[in-house]
Amino acid sequence: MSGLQLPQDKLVEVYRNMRMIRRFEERVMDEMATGDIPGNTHLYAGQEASAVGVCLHLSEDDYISSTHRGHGHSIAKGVDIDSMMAELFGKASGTCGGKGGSMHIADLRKGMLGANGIVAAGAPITCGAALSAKLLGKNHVAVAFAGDGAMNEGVMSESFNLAKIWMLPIVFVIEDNGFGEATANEHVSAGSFTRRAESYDIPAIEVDGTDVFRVYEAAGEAIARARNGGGPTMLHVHVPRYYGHYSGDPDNYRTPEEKAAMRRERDCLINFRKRVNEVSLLDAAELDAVDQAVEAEIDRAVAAARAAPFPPLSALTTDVYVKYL
Amino acid sequence: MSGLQLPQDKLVEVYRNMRMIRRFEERVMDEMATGDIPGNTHLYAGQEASAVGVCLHLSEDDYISSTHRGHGHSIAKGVDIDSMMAELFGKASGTCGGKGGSMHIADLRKGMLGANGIVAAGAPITCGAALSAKLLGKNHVAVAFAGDGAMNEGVMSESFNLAKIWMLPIVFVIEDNGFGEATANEHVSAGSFTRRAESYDIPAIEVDGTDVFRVYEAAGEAIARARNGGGPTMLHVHVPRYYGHYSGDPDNYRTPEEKAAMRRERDCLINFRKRVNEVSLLDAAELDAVDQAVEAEIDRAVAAARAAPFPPLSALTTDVYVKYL
Amino acid sequence: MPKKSFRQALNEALHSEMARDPSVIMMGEDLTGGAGANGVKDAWGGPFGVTRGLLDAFGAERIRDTPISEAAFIGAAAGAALTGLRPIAEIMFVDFAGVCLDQIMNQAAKFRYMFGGRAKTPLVIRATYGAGSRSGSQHTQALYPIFTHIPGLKVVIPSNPYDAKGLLLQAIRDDDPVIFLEHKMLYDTVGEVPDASYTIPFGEARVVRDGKDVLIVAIGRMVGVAEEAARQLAADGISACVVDPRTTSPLDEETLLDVAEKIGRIVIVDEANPRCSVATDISALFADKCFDALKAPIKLVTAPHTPVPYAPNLEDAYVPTPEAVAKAARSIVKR
Amino acid sequence: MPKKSFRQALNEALHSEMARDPSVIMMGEDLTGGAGANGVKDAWGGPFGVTRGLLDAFGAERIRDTPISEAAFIGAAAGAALTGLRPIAEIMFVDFAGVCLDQIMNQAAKFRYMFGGRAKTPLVIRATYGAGSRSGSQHTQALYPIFTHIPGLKVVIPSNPYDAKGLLLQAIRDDDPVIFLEHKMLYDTVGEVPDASYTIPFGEARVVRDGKDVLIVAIGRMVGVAEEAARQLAADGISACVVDPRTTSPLDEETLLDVAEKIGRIVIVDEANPRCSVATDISALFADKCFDALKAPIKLVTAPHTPVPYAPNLEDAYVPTPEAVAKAARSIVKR
Ligand SMILES: Cc1ncc(C[n+]2csc(CCOP(=O)(O)OP(=O)(O)O)c2C)c(N)n1
Ligand SMILES: Cc1ncc(C[n+]2csc(CCOP(=O)(O)OP(=O)(O)O)c2C)c(N)n1
Ligand SMILES: [Mg+2]
Ligand SMILES: [Mg+2]
Repeated sequence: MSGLQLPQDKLVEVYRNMRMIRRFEERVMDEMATGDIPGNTHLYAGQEASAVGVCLHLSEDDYISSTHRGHGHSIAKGVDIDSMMAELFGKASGTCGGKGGSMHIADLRKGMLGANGIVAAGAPITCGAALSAKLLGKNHVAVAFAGDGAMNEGVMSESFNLAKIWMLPIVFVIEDNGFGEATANEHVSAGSFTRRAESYDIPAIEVDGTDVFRVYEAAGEAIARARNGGGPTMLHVHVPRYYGHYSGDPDNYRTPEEKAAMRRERDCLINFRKRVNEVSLLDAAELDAVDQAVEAEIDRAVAAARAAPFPPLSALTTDVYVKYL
Repeated sequence: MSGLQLPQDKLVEVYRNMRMIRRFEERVMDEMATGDIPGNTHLYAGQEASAVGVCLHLSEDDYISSTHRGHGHSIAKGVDIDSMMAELFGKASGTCGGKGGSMHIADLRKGMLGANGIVAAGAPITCGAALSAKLLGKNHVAVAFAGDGAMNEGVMSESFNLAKIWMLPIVFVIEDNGFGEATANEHVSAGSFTRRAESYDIPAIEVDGTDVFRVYEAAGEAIARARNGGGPTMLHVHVPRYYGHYSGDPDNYRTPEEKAAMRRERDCLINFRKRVNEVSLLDAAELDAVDQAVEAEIDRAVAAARAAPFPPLSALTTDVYVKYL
Repeated sequence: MPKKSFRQALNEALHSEMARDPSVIMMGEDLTGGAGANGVKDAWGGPFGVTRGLLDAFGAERIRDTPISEAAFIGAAAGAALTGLRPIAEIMFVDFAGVCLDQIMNQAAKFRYMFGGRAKTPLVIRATYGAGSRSGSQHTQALYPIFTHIPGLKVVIPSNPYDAKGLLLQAIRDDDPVIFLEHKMLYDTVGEVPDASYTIPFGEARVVRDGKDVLIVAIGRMVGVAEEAARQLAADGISACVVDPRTTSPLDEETLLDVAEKIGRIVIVDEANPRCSVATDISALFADKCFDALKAPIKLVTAPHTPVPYAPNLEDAYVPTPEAVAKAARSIVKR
Repeated sequence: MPKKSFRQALNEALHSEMARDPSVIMMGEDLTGGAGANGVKDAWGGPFGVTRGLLDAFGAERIRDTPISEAAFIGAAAGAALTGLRPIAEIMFVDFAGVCLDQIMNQAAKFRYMFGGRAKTPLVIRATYGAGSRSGSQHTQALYPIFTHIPGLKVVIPSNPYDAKGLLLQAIRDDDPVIFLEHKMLYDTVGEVPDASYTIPFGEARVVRDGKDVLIVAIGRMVGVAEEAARQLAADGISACVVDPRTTSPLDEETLLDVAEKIGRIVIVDEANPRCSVATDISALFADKCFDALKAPIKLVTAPHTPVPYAPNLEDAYVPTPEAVAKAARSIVKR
């Protein structure tokens, strides 16, 4: 079904989630500047339509896995932003009690199997979740998000093959932002990603990731196939990466002009507003109200995260095992 | 050029090498029964036309890498059978001084980079040899032999990608004998091997590996491309595996009928004799003479291997490093 | 009590646990042998015959023959463990961990910690290890020091059929990732093994043999070597105590220290390479925690710092022998 | 002598050696930064700025930005080393060795032995290691015990800019595979580094500081921690000797034993996890080879048996501190 035929409340949810991810990331970038968020983070800004368009089809019992650039997927899958923000600050109230950090946010109650610091490592793990869904006879599906750079890790190809021969209920969503860190995808990737998947007889769909409705439609087809026992699908989603590879990246290997053009012409939020406005589904006022609500939620999350305590030192040695000795 | 247009001496060499491999393997199987060859070996019998048809295009300065099933590739690349046989017996006169064994026969002077006990591990190593050839400005090429099962190891896909983006002078020869150990290839491999290579924009050719002339022609095209800077090619060569996966394999997962049919209908030596006879290039007498010569060489190799001493115990701790302390 | 082989003991554990718990599944290469072929099914019963009969009993959905893609299926096993199954994955030879270590070390082992304790990963990875089979350098390593080093993993190394069954049952029921290592040269060894199911808790060493003059700590296949050394020592009046830790992570420090305190003379036998090994790990434990009780240098009898050679005479020289252990023991008892 | 950062010292070594020897090439991810993009070239000069300027000086044929395919390019580097080149491959974070360990452990490390001495593999693998950067469990490990365990590898862990340059030059000229580990938190440390090229032989420990009451053996970043501990101990009249092995394989047993013999009281400081670690390895060396000279338990100050946590307070508690080292030293000096 076309995304534009979504009920009003769903449309609002789509917009809200995209805005929430955008503002979450922009705010994280600001907070990084204060030095109060430890380390570095990989920001999802610009890629929102991919996570949101895909996850709109999923319930809490469906699974996703993410990457080092995981905030957007987590939010789209329903992970609570208060605990996410607290995790970034390394606080006890964080999604992982402050022990994981940006690259390891996971929330199994929401079917979020974890961001991952190892490129492509989520793919086989997600095959395993899909296997659980299949064998435990639930009608659930699993979605593995990965980047263009991840397509060159061997385990990605292995996962394609395994998913196909086991006819797993899985969708591989390859978010192609044109870069692996500072290296352009064309410089390191031969051939075509869709043909790579197709060579395993996995149907592949190329999608404009700046249009959430296109993503929603392609993902709908893929996820329906998975739910109906049709096995894996691969989506090759083209998205812009607004910031550098990570929060500290000068991003000087891209020209100011191309970065400006990217934000001008490939913004999923602007596109969304244009589309819903054209067909007058939602008016600007409604959407502005959403923006304000999002702002308030994020302010609250940051304030709470800042106020929260760090984990107790005893946490250093807990959670290594369920039971050791 | 068509293999049938090869000069007489080359034709004889082709036949001799195939027969040498066949008889080497048959003899190894017999010697295993005596218990004097330690461990187990993976025999190449049935697949001879692939190694011989490919290596006929190579000089000693070109590189090949092999697999656990490496005797045939070694012989085709010119590794001396006396030292190979001695290696199998674990003797000091072996190709590796008795320290490597069947799965690690290597002879760098002949451009043989080694059999390999790890499935698919030879592929990236061979990319490296091809890189050496390219950067050291020689006009040499590298050939990576691997099996159908190896196509499901991620490093194979990684190597395809690397070889293509670096335009390496390399040929991947996938010898598809229908099995990975006791498991049928169809059971574990999705899609198509040629399409897998093509998805990296690597030209792929499917070849009947029971016809050495077909292999020779396809390999010629691939190796010429590599020598002329055209980058990698993949050959998907269909071959029969005469014995079980390894010398101790009961091979009862294949029916006696299919094994009999395989030997009857897919024998590269019978095929060769038929072809050269049809076009009366070589007569039976000449070929019989070759058979006898081969027999004598192998007898000598076995006798010498049996007579040779084991390595001195001091060899246990040498050759770990060029220099350690 | 009925006598059974190490292989049979493992096979029994797999059968009984899969019957007891439907969430237990297995995956690995040639787990049955003949998948997709026209001949005999379950033709191999696994590369070493350990999984024989499971296909018949539990079907191909639960006994899964995999492609040669260790990273993918070990990762899949880890993901399945995170989401409600209890997978047993088989790495045919532990040497192949080189192609899938990330999924073991950075994923399965760390999920629970990285996720703040909000996940469990009941995963068993079975693998064969060890020298003696004339297979060359890439099919003969021990590698358990690597797994023992990694927090989040448990490492189990049975030395006899009885322990093999009890430890494997514990491994399958355990809620943490377990590396379960089976020495190829032990599969045919026979011992008393009850038909009924029983578990052996991790972190409980076994005192194999009592003695007062020297303590010999031995791991896996080396336990038998240590016992033989003890017999040789007994012949010249030296009474050796032999202890088998059974699991290197967790390690039963308490039992080891108890015995060491009493005896004060220690030899540690380990088939692994010597550097950063379990042998050095246990030696360091003693040198710190029972230093005052030590009466002599702590001797390590291990493989040399070399790959495993192919030639039979060299491979035999690579593996610690009872003679070498007895010699080391004498050197510290008579001083 | 000119003062330079650890990063700069490494960069100098790479520049001079690539200029000296045309067979030296480099490969890794984002070795330059900006490959194939429209903006600034060599934008990063490597993920940590260590390889800056090499692209300009030596061109893209010798400075090769790779796909995210560690197994392929580490294997390619090994194959290139077998066939006439002297590759320096970079694994951005040593944690990623999990995806390419086979090419390191089963291939590069074993070629020479498996091939009966008829091959050499002059390969350098550079990788960053260590905690302190607030990067979570998968970007902070030490892992050098794993490499030290593997025969055929040399393992180099410089603790200061001077050693970094001399050891890297030695590594590049060495004919065996070398794992060269760079602690992220050391890149900005500054020290005296000659402009000229010089090599530091492997297996030669450095006595960082003389002392008579206690020997502190420390590795990599922990050398600075040991020095600070020594200063604290000096304040209460305890004279600590600090030794830096510099390479863990080969290990300079001779120097370590010499000093240990004289002092008899030992603390070993190691950032790696404690089990089967370099700390236990060195402890076991002392407990065997200089037992009679030991006057006290051998103390190990290491990270706990846990992954590296993200929260700053936890990560700081994870890494051994000067206070912990001094405490361990006092516990064995005053007894
Ligand atoms: C196995 C592994 N290799 C390298 C890295 C370092 N690294 C982190 S993110 C990244 C780039 C990933 O590119 P892509 O998959 O396109 O994801 P993106 O960052 O563009 O979202 C790299 C190389 C890693 N984390 N894991
Ligand atoms: C990484 C790895 N996994 C598994 C094995 C065990 N193994 C040895 S040969 C083999 C089958 C290989 O099949 P294929 O590539 O088709 O080669 P073939 O034996 O048919 O020549 C397997 C699984 C191995 N040696 N290495
Ligand atoms: Mg990308
Ligand atoms: Mg095959």
